[in-house]
Amino acid sequence: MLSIENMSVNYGAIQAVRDLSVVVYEGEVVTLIGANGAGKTTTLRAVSRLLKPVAGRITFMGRDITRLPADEAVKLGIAQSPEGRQVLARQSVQDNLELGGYTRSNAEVKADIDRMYGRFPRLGERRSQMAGTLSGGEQQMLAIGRALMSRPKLLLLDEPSLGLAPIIVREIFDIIRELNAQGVTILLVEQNARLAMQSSHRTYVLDAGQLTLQGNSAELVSDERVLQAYLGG
Amino acid sequence: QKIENPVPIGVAVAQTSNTALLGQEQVIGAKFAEKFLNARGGINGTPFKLVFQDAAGDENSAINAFQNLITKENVVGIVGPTLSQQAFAADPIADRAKVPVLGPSNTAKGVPQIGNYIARVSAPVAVVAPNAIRTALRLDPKIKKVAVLYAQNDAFSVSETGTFQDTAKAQGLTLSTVQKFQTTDTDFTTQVTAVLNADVDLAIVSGLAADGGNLVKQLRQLGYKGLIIGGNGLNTSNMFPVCQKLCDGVIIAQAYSPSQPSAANQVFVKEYRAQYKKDPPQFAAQAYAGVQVFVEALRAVDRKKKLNTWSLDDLRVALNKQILAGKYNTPLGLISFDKDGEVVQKDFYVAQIKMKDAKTGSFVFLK
Amino acid sequence: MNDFLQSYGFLLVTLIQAGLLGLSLYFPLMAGQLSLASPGFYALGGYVAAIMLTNPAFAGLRDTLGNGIFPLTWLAAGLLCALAGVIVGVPALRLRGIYLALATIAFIEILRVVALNLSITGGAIGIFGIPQAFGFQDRWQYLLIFGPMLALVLAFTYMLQKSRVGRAFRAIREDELAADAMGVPPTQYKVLAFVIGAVIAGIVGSMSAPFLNTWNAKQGTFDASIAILAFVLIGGSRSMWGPVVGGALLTAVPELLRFLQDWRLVINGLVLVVASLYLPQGIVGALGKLRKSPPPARPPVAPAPDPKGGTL
Amino acid sequence: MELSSFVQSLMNGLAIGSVYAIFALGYTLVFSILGIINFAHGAVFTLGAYFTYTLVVGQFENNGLLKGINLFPDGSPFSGSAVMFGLATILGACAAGAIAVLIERLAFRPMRSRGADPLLALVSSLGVALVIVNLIQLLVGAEIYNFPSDAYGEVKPALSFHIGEKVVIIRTVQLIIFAVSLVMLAVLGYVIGRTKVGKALRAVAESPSTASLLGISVDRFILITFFLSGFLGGLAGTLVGTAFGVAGPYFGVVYGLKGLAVIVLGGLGSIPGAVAGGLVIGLAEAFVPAEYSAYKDAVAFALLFVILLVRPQGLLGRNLIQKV
Amino acid sequence: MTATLTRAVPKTVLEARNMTRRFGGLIAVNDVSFDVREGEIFGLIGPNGAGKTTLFNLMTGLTPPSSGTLTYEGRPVLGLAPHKVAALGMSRTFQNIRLFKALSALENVKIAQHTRTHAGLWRGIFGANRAEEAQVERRAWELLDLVGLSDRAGEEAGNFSYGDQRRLEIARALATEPRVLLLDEPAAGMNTSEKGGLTAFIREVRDRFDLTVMVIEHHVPLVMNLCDRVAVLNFGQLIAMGDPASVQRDPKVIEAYLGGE
Ligand SMILES: Nc1ncnc2c1ncn2[C@@H]1O[C@H](COP(=O)(O)OP(=O)(O)OP(=O)(O)O)[C@@H](O)[C@H]1O
Ligand SMILES: Nc1ncnc2c1ncn2[C@@H]1O[C@H](COP(=O)(O)OP(=O)(O)OP(=O)(O)O)[C@@H](O)[C@H]1O
Ligand SMILES: [Mg+2]
Ligand SMILES: [Mg+2]
Repeated sequence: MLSIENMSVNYGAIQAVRDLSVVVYEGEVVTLIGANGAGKTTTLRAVSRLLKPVAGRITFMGRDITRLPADEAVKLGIAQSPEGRQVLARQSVQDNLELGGYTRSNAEVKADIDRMYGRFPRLGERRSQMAGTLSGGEQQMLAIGRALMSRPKLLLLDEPSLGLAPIIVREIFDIIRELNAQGVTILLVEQNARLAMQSSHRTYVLDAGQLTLQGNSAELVSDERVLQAYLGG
Repeated sequence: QKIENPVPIGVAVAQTSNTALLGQEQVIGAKFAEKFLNARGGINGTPFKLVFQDAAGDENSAINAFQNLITKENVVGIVGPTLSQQAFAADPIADRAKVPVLGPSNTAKGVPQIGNYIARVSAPVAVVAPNAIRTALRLDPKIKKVAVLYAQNDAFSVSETGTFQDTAKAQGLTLSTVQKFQTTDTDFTTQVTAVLNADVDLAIVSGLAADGGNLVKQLRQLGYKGLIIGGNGLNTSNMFPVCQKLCDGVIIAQAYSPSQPSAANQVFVKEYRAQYKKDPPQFAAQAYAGVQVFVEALRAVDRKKKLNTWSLDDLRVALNKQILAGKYNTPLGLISFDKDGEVVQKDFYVAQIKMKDAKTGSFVFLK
Repeated sequence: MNDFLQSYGFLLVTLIQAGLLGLSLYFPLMAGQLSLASPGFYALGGYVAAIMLTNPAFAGLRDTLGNGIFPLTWLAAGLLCALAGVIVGVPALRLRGIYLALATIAFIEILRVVALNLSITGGAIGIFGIPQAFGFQDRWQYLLIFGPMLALVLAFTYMLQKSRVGRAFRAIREDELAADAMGVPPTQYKVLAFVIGAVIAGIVGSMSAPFLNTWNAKQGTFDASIAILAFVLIGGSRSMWGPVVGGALLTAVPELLRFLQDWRLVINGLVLVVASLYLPQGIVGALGKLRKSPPPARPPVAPAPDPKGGTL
Repeated sequence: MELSSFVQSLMNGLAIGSVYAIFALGYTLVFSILGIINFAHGAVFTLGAYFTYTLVVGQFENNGLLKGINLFPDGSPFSGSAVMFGLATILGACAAGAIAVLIERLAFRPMRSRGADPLLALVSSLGVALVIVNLIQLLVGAEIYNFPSDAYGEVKPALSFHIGEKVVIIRTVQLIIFAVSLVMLAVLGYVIGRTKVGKALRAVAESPSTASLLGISVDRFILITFFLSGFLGGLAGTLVGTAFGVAGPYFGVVYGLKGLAVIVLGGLGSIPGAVAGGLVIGLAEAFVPAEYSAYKDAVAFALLFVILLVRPQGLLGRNLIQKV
Repeated sequence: MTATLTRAVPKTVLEARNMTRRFGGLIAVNDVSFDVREGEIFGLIGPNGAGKTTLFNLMTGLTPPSSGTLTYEGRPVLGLAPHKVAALGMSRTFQNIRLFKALSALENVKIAQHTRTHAGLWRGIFGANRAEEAQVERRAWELLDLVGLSDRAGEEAGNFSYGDQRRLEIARALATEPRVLLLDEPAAGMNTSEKGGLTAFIREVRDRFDLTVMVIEHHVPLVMNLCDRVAVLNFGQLIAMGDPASVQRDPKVIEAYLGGE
């Protein structure tokens, strides 16, 4: 469904991702792990078209999207829950969610929002509060909820569990499994590598902008190198 | 340093900025003089050329323009700048360099006193304004109550209104209301209402073309029936498009009138009309006069000793002396200068506006 | 040389003057405050000098002091602007961004209208016939006071930026709240930066009044505010050289373009547009990019790195 | 204060205030989407008036490169009837809108893509203003141009009535200005306050990158906003121009500055704020007693200063409590 | 745990009494009282939106309280401006990282030494502050060493990856020379191995600088490992407090926060 071929991304003179190739098949959950600064976020931002790669090619459902503007990518069915949440601080929770469904019709969106409040009752209680005044975790829920609002075919999640209470983390991973069961393809970046690998089909390991390992999640979980570096021995 | 041929005379007036409304008329007048006087033999056979430097509306630009004219363009003298405030800043530089300056439109007190090399062809307000009130009283002896309105951010209007108010009081009139406005104002309903409610027979307006014109228009539109006197700032056909038909009947105090009967003026007016299809405005006439004074003084100097034998520095000094000594028959009428460089102008004029249609009108000489 | 000074002396002084005004706006900006008040203080300083140098009330003082009156006008302008800076700054600096900018513009406009209406300021005509500083014969001689003033202000700025106070300014510019939480009192430093800018602008004004020979209400206007802001931004707002370079350049451009005659100001406008498009970090910022600054060096007596360090 | 002068001041204040409002709306729209002040807005205001003038009269006077030109030798088709004049006004405003779009393309967009200091937009738009103003002067001179007195057809120039002894007079243009402003405000208020478009606009304003992540086409929104802003500016220019004449290339400068005061007073980026700000300043100016009219210009700014001290976010601006 | 046990009866550094903060109708922090003892590592957990960050904001002066008191070594803290609190000796990191993004890492750490240095305007201008500056510089490098960022000292803080920014925040907080350090989710964005390292690091810092530490954290194993005592907030109220093991078993905590199995 998504294929990244030999992609490099730079920030000015700094090369954050080098010659990276990643494939995500339809219906898959794929995890990207790596140390701080490995280039995971950079990769996701390139796929959602917020960053321009300097080399390589990104194709989505057979279509070359390397030069597509970000808003077009959303219309093709790519949604991202970004690092740092990026909620629209000066808009209410409700408005943030409605904007998440910007590409869809109003009626559908209304129904989905109610469902979202069912999932995250916390957001329902806060629906008219400005998103900028939410607690960190509440914002994280909102960011994820907002990404879901566009009913994406490919969902990009950047550290979705960040700042969430254990009970909510569990909820998030339930959602991931559920969505996947409904056929949504997911590319997941997660520091909680064990949990992520348990809920994904395949895993790529990044280090300093380059691919070091890849394989079935189930196998990599017990890989010596992964255990050592990411799972705390 | 030798004198260039054609002889360069500097013109530093506002070609840009919001002072350009005045400056562009001065440019026209000066260019007119250049063409006209050169066609009549220039300086005893030697042509002269005008060198323009934009003095914009601020002091720095005026100084830079002067500086350029004096040191780079080697002009024999300068006509400029447009505003009195600029004159206070720039004239001392010319004075120090011993370059004669003729102010074409600097009317504030103290300008000719800046130095020996500074003179002006623009009469100060105090001598122009009183005539208008006297004429109004002649037209309508029953006038008792007067409203005075002036643009308080315009140096010229502020000093003019002082003269108007003093004259009115001296003539035994009552100042029923004094209203201030800004040259940038467009809506004068407040002032007009005050005038209407004061029930006056005469309204005296000191302002510039746009604001003055609007004020006249709104006075009339809102039902003011009495006489209106416009100060010297309104002595321009630029006002016609603003108040259009409603300009009709406004009495204007003039330092220059197209109807001035001298031959010098009538030729000027005729040629100006031929080219622009309207009467020359005061600013054009004054700039013309400035250039003319330079040219005539140069002729006199040349007669004493051929221009191409002078050094520039000496010529400037001699020219200045000659300017102050001479008498000039300009479109403004006969003018000369006192020892400070203040203009001594024989005639001042009062005119009444007559509108032919919405766009064209004329200043009809009242004497 | 003398010819050159005769022709370009005035312009040179105005370039320095522009640079100094740029610096006066740069100070509040250093602490993250978009203040456009500089022309107001410049005008105020100019009026102080113009009044002290022409008003009959000061005749006695002028006679006693001789040329000493000029430094006194600088001092008086500096002090008065400092005071005005505190009075305006303390309430205004609670505002942020464009709100602050507009509040300072309000200050300028109020000042302008008041100057236009007072008799001591000469109303609409202003004050004229201001005596030349130290009996200078030519305008280029003002290089002798504006030059040292620029050097002084630059030295001051340089030292300040390196110091603890300079760091506090930068912290507030980056994130006022975080600075506060890290122990930097924002209000105090914002007012300090604002007042420093006010004093510089005021002194420049007091030096400029004799230089221009006349002073009036057109000297400190909204247009000037934006022009000065342009000096800083086109020059580069993150280095003290930016305002100086920007001020000098943007003041020189319309003069250099005089040969274009009527097109001069059109092209001047285009220069501003193109410069903002192609020099997003300003001229000095662009130059700085060319010359990569070396990574900061450790102080010479480096303590032995903690063996347990870097294990995180 | 007497009732008659109160009513008179009220009328004047509402009329001038609504011009301020409609002009300031153009500022506020651009601010609300890009977070920048477009200093060229005053110049666009001027342009709008010149465009309409060109359509209605088609002749220029003695100065500038276009002097002596006559577009309509047989008389302009836009002159002489109120309907045709209205059409000219709309066309003029559209042309101003197109110029605003051009300004965005040439002077703002390249800057955005280079990640420049947003303050630089002030400088760039100042440059644009300089270019426009001086081009106008170059082309048609600095003189005052005026619409023919029959621009509105046979509509009477003023209505007057008495309260007691005293007259109260309302100029027809004042009424027209007021009415047009109300209509524009209602339309904009609805679109931005009540529709999805408004929400998207606010999202773009807050974070263009986040907005694009939600599928909002940032560029298109910016384009529309600039067109609207130019349209409103140009419309205000024509309205003021018909009422008071087109007073040269610097015509819009005063409005440029007043407009800034208006939007900041009302609260940056707030549509009702621009309206409230315009009316407050218009009324405050109208109620300055005649003997203090010298201080009229200071009144707007003094008011601004004081109100900001009490409400740092402006009258109707929203105060964002920062969460840390 | 080991470190504190060896100390003699630890004195109380912080005393919070009935601290309350309302936002409109919402009570974000509701009548919270607790003591923190010198040298301990005190954990604060609770569901999202329970009021943990708000409590930190109250303690550091960033949010004014609705009511209640807090004393630090007997001196009242609430109502002081943030920089005054920092000067007293309490410093924090931010949940939503708030570094001086456009400044270098080194500058970030130097700035935070503000309250511990004194050179005013004139001493700075005349260069009479050399000794102090040298000291500031030295300490800044030491702190960067401590968090392992000294080889990137000159880089802009905003360009660091998320995890590295968190480290720099800790260094910056330490630069104010606090006696009490408040960490808001220091492990967010770190992977499991790094979280392990963090436990050791916080302890080490505590010992080396003689600190009292309060930590907000959602990563339960880390909290349980690191903290001497843990308090649990839910809907603004303190629902449990005690040693980690007992808190972890508390059914109220399980229901509200940990989630039942
Ligand atoms: N805006 C930027 N400018 C310059 N360099 C950047 C920028 N953003 C990221 N980098 C650098 O690019 C590299 C990759 O960063 P990225 O954010 O992709 O890492 P990551 O794998 O997501 O790390 P983390 O787990 O900490 O979020 C890092 O070295 C980082 O310092
Ligand atoms: N300025 C504010 N206005 C309104 N509500 C606020 C404001 N600040 C915080 N809140 C609310 O107060 C509650 C407590 O927020 P706080 O940030 O303290 O939670 P938290 O315990 O730190 O949560 P998390 O673990 O998600 O960071 C939240 O529900 C939040 O929405
Ligand atoms: Mg003289
Ligand atoms: Mg929190």
